[in-house]
Amino acid sequence: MGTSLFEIVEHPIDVEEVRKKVVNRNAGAITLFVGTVREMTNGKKTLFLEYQAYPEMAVKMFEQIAKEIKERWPEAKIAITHRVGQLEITEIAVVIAVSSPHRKAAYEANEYAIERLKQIVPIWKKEHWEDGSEWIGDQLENVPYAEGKPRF
Amino acid sequence: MGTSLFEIVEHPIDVEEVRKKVVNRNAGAITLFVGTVREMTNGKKTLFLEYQAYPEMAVKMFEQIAKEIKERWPEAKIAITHRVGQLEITEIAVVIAVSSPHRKAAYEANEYAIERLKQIVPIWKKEHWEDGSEWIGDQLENVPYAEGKPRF
Amino acid sequence: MIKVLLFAHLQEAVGQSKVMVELEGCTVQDVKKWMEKEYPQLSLEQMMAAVNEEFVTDDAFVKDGDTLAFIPPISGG
Amino acid sequence: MIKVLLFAHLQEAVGQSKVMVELEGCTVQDVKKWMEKEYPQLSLEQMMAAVNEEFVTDDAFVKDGDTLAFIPPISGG
Repeated sequence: MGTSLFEIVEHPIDVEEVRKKVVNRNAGAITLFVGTVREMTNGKKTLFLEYQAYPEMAVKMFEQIAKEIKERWPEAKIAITHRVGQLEITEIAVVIAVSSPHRKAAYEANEYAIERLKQIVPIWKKEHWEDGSEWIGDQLENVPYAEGKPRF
Repeated sequence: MGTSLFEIVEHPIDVEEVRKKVVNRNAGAITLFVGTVREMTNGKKTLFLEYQAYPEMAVKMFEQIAKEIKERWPEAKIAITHRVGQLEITEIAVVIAVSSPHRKAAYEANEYAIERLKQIVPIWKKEHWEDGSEWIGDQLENVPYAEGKPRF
Repeated sequence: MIKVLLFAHLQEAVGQSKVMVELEGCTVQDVKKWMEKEYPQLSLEQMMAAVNEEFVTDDAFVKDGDTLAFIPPISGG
Repeated sequence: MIKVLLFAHLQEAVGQSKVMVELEGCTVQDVKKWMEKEYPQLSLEQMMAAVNEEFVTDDAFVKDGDTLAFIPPISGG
């Protein structure tokens, strides 16, 4: 794993390595979001997941999210790593780490980052269920962007 | 470190060990709060901190927080470890890990836990500044419980 | 030449992740139409697009050497 | 005998973390008064109390064998 704040990786994510990127002497709080592969969704059983990314653009979008966070929470510092490839149940797909002098900003900026990630970062998930597989979003052909087109 | 969900420890906290206590197959989200020792507070420089706990009661209060969380977010699972003794700048005082099928509950329950921890868990911090030291709370003699007496 | 990148179900529909398109002085909309003619299994009408890794609208111009990516609904995280 | 536990600045003021008090059939309020008489440097009037690790109010009864802790304003986290 590198030392860059924003990464798309093909290997398991080391949570501590992401956290350490945001440690600093004036942070009193670090929040981490760890997105993991869940087995059951609406009664349907997932066997494993497959993530694909447009890596160059994904990293640019992570940087845009960081810029938006800097405008809203100037003292917050953020690092994001997203994994691609095949992931098993309970494995980690994404880690978002935010440090801040005070905890409120650390929670808010972290939640903001995952919401924006789901809107503007070009990463796709293919669900492999017991009875078939599907790229998520695929079935929404008539309403292709559930939360509206990405703001950009 | 033990396998208990709620601990007061005298050694450095391993964040991953706390996180792993809440991993489960139906969690899609894990949030972590990591409270660290900050150098500057209102322009005053901290050299190091000292934490003291009433450990038996602290663990009971952690369990009460878990019970309150179970009532509000039935699917969330929580683990808390707080360190006592002398801590240096950037060292970790507390880790709160919450897993949940969906992320909103994981953020909300985590923030609820740290707010309640600061109200009802008997742990005290002594600040060692460049120009002296003081148990925090000590100086508030006329308003001893800043956020009101603990609800219990 | 415009480099067109395909992801997720679009990539599977076409059977490749990259298509080189011999158009110039055109818009994203023009490339969408060209792609749908070439690959009738594709439906790009409502698909988001990015030129050189920036989101754009369908009336954006694409020039020789640009990379145009079609971005299906995102499902990362 | 009631075991009284002191923490933080209270512990430093008294110079010990535990005091055995020979009272029985009394309230938390009675113990506070006894402690303030014994240790004039203490000010316990607004101090929270816990009996056997549960928060209680000043009118709670304390009996032989109980552990009574005075809980200064909390500053953990």
